[in-house]
Amino acid sequence: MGRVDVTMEVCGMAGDGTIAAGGLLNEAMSAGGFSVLGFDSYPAEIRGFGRCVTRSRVGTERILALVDKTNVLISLDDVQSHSRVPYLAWDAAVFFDSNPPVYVEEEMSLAARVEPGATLFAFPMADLAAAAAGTMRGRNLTALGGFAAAFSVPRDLFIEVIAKKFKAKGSRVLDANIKSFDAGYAYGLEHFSDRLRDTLKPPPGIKTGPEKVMLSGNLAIGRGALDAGLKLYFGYPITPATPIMEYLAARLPEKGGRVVQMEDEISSVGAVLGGFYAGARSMTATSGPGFALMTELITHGVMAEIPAVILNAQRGGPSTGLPTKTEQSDLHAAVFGGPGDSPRIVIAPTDVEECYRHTVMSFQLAEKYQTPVIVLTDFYLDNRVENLPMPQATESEIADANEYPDESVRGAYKRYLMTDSGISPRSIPGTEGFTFSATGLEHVEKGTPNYTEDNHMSMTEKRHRKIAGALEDLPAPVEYSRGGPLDVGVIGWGSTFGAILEAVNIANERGLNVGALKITSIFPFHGGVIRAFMNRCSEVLIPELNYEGQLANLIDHLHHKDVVRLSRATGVPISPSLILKEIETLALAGA
Amino acid sequence: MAGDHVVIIGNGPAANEAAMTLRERAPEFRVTIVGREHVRQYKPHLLPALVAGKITEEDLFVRSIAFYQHAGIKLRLGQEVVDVDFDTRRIILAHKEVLRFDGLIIATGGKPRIPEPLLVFQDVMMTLKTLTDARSWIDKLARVDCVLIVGGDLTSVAFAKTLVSLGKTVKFMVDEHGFWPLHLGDETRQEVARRLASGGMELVPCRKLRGLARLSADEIRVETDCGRYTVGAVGAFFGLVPDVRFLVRSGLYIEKGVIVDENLMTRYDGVYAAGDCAQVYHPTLRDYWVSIGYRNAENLGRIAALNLIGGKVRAETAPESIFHVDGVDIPTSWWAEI
Amino acid sequence: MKTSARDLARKVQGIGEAKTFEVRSSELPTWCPGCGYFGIHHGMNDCIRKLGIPLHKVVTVSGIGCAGRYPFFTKTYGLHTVHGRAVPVATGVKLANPELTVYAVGGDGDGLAIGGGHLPHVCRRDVDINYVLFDNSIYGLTKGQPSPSSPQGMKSKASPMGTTDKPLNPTLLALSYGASFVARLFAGDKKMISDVLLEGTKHRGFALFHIYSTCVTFDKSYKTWENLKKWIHPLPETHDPTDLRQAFDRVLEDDWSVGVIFKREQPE
Amino acid sequence: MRETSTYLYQNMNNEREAIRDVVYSTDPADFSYMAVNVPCQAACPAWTNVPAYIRCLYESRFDRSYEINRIVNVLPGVLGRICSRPCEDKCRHGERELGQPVNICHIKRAASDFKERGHVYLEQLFAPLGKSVCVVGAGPAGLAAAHDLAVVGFEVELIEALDTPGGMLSSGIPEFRLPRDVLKAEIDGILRLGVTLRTGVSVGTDVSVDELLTSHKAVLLAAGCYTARQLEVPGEDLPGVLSGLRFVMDVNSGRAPMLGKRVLVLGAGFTAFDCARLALRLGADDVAICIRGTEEDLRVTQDEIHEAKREGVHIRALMVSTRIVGQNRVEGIEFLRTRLEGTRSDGRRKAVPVEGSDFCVPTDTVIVAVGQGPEPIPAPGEKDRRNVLKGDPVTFRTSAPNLYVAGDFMTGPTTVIESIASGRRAAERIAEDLTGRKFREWAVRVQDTSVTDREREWDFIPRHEMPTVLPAIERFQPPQPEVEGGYTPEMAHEEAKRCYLCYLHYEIDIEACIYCRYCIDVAPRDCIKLVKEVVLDESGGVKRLVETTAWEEVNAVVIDNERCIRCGACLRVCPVDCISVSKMELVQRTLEAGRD
Repeated sequence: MGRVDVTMEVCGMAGDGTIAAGGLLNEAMSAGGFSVLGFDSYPAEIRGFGRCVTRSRVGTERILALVDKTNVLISLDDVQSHSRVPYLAWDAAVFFDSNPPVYVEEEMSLAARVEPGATLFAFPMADLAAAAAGTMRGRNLTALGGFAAAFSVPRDLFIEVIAKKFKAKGSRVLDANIKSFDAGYAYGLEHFSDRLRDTLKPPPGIKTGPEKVMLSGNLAIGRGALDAGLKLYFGYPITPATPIMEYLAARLPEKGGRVVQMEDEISSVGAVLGGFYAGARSMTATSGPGFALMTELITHGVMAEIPAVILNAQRGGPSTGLPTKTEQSDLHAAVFGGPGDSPRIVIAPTDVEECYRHTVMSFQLAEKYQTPVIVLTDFYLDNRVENLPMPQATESEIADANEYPDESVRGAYKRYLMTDSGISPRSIPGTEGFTFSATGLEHVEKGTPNYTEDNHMSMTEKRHRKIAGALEDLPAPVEYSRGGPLDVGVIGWGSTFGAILEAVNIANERGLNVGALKITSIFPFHGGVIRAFMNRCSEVLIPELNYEGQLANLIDHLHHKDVVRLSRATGVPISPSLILKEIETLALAGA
Repeated sequence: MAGDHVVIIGNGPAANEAAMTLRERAPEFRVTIVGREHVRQYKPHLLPALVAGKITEEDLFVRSIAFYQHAGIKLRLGQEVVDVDFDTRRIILAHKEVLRFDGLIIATGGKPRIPEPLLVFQDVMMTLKTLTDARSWIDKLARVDCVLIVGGDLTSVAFAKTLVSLGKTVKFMVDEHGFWPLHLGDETRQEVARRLASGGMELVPCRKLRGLARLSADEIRVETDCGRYTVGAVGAFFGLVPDVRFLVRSGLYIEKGVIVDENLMTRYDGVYAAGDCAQVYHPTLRDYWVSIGYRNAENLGRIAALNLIGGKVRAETAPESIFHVDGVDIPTSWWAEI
Repeated sequence: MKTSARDLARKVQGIGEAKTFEVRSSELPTWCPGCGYFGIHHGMNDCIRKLGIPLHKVVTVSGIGCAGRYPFFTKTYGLHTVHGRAVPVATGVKLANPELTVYAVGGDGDGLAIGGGHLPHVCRRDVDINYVLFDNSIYGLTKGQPSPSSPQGMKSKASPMGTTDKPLNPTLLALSYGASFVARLFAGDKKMISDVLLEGTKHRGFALFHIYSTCVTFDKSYKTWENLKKWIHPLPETHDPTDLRQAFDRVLEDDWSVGVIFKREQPE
Repeated sequence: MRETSTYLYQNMNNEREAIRDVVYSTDPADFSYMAVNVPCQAACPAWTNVPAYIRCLYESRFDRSYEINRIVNVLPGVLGRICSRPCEDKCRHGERELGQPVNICHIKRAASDFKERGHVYLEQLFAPLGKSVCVVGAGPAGLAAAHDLAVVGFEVELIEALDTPGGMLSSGIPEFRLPRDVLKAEIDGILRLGVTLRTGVSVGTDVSVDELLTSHKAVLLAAGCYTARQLEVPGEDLPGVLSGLRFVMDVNSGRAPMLGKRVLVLGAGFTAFDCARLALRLGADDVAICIRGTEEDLRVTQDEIHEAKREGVHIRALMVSTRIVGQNRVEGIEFLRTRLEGTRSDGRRKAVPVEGSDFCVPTDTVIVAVGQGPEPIPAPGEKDRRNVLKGDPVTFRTSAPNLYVAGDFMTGPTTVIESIASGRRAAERIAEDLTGRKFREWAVRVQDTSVTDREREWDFIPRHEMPTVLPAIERFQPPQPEVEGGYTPEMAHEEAKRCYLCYLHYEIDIEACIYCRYCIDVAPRDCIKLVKEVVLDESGGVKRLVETTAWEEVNAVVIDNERCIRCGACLRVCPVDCISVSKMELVQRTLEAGRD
């Protein structure tokens, strides 16, 4: 029994416990030894309104991206699940409540919409929960119980996960939840024996057991900051970045750090600059609207050459936009935002592992190049969960990278000393003989204000030279192809790259000659490497989740002809099948 | 028939034949089949062969799912009708859905009959009517060697032979309700008994089943009016009774099955019943009878569909299908309560 | 049976005929079932109806957060602006057309955290807008972080060891900023909201309505319905809202009294 | 008219507790509310306060539960066994998606079984009136009337033609369904009020109605129905053809006739089933009940059909007898097949013979149980064409002064509970006619409470089936035990939990409601509605709630009492406590202070 590759979905209305159920499902599958990729999409509203969908793809091999087809749909609210039916695989399994509060007409019935190939598992979830635990609140767990029985998933996989999640809530809640789950499981064992499914049976030899850990993008970022010796976190609640603050609030104090919920984003990034200026690794995380408020202080960091780490979890924009939907539309703002020639470092991870790596790396980059470092993630990355071995950071990756002034200049210290690399040794307040004033005004080497033409020109060159020099420490683009000339070269960044790689792999399996190039250093970027790759491709395709094609705008001049843009502003991740279709049309047109 | 939505309750031969006929003759109608089982139509009389391992489950099925989709027939599997309101012409499904219909064909077929006195032993006995039953037999036969067959109806003889071919010891008890619904004269009963014995089965002489007690998962103690046995499994084969419990008190005339006139129409116009669940008055028998058998069901399904779209076809009631037990002809197609 | 079937039918018909809910839009409020904001929603609608001015002469400016959704649920003009900026934006609207009756609406996060800087200036300017501050002491839309009016020690996912900052008291702030009309109300008492809001709207100059409410989904310990109903009590009859010093004394020693706290005398 | 007063109430630990501001209402709107919202009580001919007695049993107050029954039904132990249970067909818990009805009757029996050994009957006796009334017939109707007349102060003389009182209860119903000791105890509960019982006296022969009219202020004829209706088919007088009621009475009095191996019973009521089940007990081998319609047309409870089949009785449908054949004794019955065709005026389905469908069924014995009719008693007053006294259904008067009729004697065969109700109402009219005073009055008692009394998970407790003697064969060995074993106290307690307590009334105060829909969010079904308008019926009760999905049209959030299963979830979550619960019971109020 070879590959396991199953996509499961829980769909309900906000407040039905959809996200919680999806989370438990992912944890249980991970504990069962599968590779897991999960992603929740939910409405801005909190309860009693709007559709929540948690999608999880589970398999024996590493999961790169979510696919269109759904093999299992667990509906906690049939009206909300209507829109999910078109995505069902022909032989999908559909779980829904057989005793909803009201009778439903044919047009509004889920069972009427499902194609005959699918198998229905209708059972009284709310009644079973109410009978077992006195309230129907636990019906989402009853639904999981029914699913576990139908797919012969060992009961204690779920019980352990439920215990872990609800332990903190006290035994009454934990006990009610286990009873609710068991009510569904028992019902399933008794009533679903005539239509059991074996698509989730782990093939022999698969390593079961939890040496893998479930991490979301946000948790990986928080963990990276912790491992990198973060001292101060200043933040303000904003979807989807808030979970980072909440993760650190529980763990930073134990390591001698502090988390402060500031009054807004301006005060947050101000405090980060103050923190780094005074020698403490500081960080803030926000999303589009908050990032816009931070722009002025970011350019102040560029001018005053003060390190800072700012994570921007992009969401549907502009303005308040789509707070709970995903988008990659802040690239322009991150690279070019703010007044004046203000170069800064912008990096963008493409999966949960890189969320950790880039967060760790951002502190050294900020210290070494004395500049704000912006890490660009997005909702589909922050809320995505993957199971992977817990990432670690080596000593050298977290060592202090600041260049301190030499003893020889004590008493005659020039903060903004002109150097070839553009990096001027920086002293930390409290060190005798090295006092200086940082300033947002243009300044001479000593730091005192000066607006003469030559000085502004040479200081601007210094600042640009410094950032350009960072290229050697920034992660180079990574190519995935058989090498040599390619029919189509697909370039991508951020959360969309998983889908690109899945599409390229399938295209190659279908006999096309296609390659993918992953770009993680957005600014400064490795122009030479990208140009070389482009020249080997007869067509270059850049899929990204923004309307203007913001990465394309940055690098299309490197290609001798126009790049093909697949620019989507839908709020939902680009699916591998859409990219594949584009690749095939380009490849065939080219041939 | 006003409106265009025809709903067919049931997914057997009668139901599907009716659906195909409607598709050919009345393309403008919307046809929906609502079947309780989770699988598409299959031939129940091949189940013994499945249990014997001679065929696979795929061989049972009659049509592919895609066939229905191309034919534009909405097939709804795994959904059970729990009530029908004939005044407002609405069907209530088990998962609390209301389905409106303009035309209705009831073709739910028969379900295994357990005589009332034996109902208390129901969960100890196994029947063989659906694919699920067959799967549980296959599972059970992997663990037991000796099977008691009680009753004796159409399938029991074929099934008993299958068991013998699988090397199982088979005890056959022609219960007081034996060969129901037929009333066997004594000499025909002897003749049949003799034939069964020669087929490798041990004929148990008793007539009344007193008690069934489950000793363990695969061991049952049987008490009859003439002795006590221990067997691995007990098969109940008392014939089929129309599967129309959900229609009782719905306004339809129901005795054993749904009572229809010679055009298979019930008391409500636009509402027909066909196959093993329908009961029609038989002038020569002077009683209401239920036709048994796959081809009869198909035939009646077609007739019901034709009449629904305005036809006036009489369901002829010549009892031509005969049931052969090793050369003994037993007219099966009429119904005589003993 | 407190109300007989006849009374029930009569009351329901009365509500329909009196167009009690004429101000309400056709959008079903997206607040969680049981949210205190429904009470405020009713009180405000009732007040606007009693004002008797055409709905197109009323503008509701709102910030970001659960309270920010308010404009979608009334038939007046609405402006759902960015986080914390409802008051300055409302100032622009009012100065552009003084005939408009302008309400600024926002939560405790929107008004006291990111928007905290604007309160002193709208008080100083005494802009004739009515600022309704929905105070449930939590960030609801981002799922349960403490807000500037959360009590010290409040535990949440963002403050597992309990908040360390001292809470702000918007009523006291408004008094100290010299607001010319300050009232404190309770979301569960829609009648008092309607009456006091009406009085405040008629008051020429800036009016602050600090309304205690509850978040049924994320606040299970502090401002729950049970607690609010226990703690909140009307201002004593003896309270003279025109006496600023008495207003200060009242607010300094008693957090939970509701009614018109202070109202500067105005020439008729 | 609504009037507030205090009500003395026996609380949990049996002390007297006074509860103020209890409202008694005789407003038609409240009566129409009760008819719709407590369907079990409305369906019971005697208007038994079902939720109240089930709640008392839940609290293990068996005596109180028994007494609540006894207020309106003087034979609770008897009815707990043989009632036709019209209440259970209407039980809200039996609605399609809610599961099975509550076993109301079995709980009534449990109350009777588990009341204290020396249980003292509670009676609110009135001062003696110094007038005497004669009741003819000690069946259910006569017994009920005699009890009520005695309670309000009349001297009552009860005359019974047979040698033991009970009418059909003692002569017509077999012991395996109704043990005689239970019947005797409850009849004694009536006689102890000073009712003088004279048995073996047949009115019309041993004493005349006119004599009784002179010696008593009024005479009530409640002699029931003992003349068996004939099949009116040729051969009915052949030996081996027995009359159903006569057969059962003979068996009950120890003079069981000999039966053949094969028995055919004609009839669709309880008597037919009693005959069939008795035939099996007397050794018959093959017993079948033949009916014109189908099983749906049988006028017995589902339990009765199930038990009869379990004992081996066959039911053969759609056949009507035309002739009984046989040389010198019955050898078979000729039948015609029937076809169902519409419904008769009385709502029963019509079965018409099919031409040329005659067939013969051989048999050894035929028992005809196609119903009984009242035996004409020579008495003054207008008679109907069957020479039976005509009685006014409301006043129970005949055309002769001071002569009244009640029960099956007046209406023809009905159920036992209907007879008891008829006897009670007759006694009430007689008392009013003779004294010009009303002693009791039906009213709706409304009492505010804050208690929801129920847990949501109780709604999923499966229905407890009555334990019966199994296997069925053991029922035939003498001494034929009572088939139904009765609930254990624990089973009764669990079954009582299943009752929704529909006398609880939930409502939302519109003025305080903030339309936050929290109640709708937790509601288990569509019982709380967004309403545009409330339509009233003529009595002033709620007829229909006009719902709306357009938010701006919503005028009020209203609890639809008809859909409400009284689970209390809304009350527990309402943020502004605007949901109130009150107990609304249909009770009989005594209008004058009675003696304890």
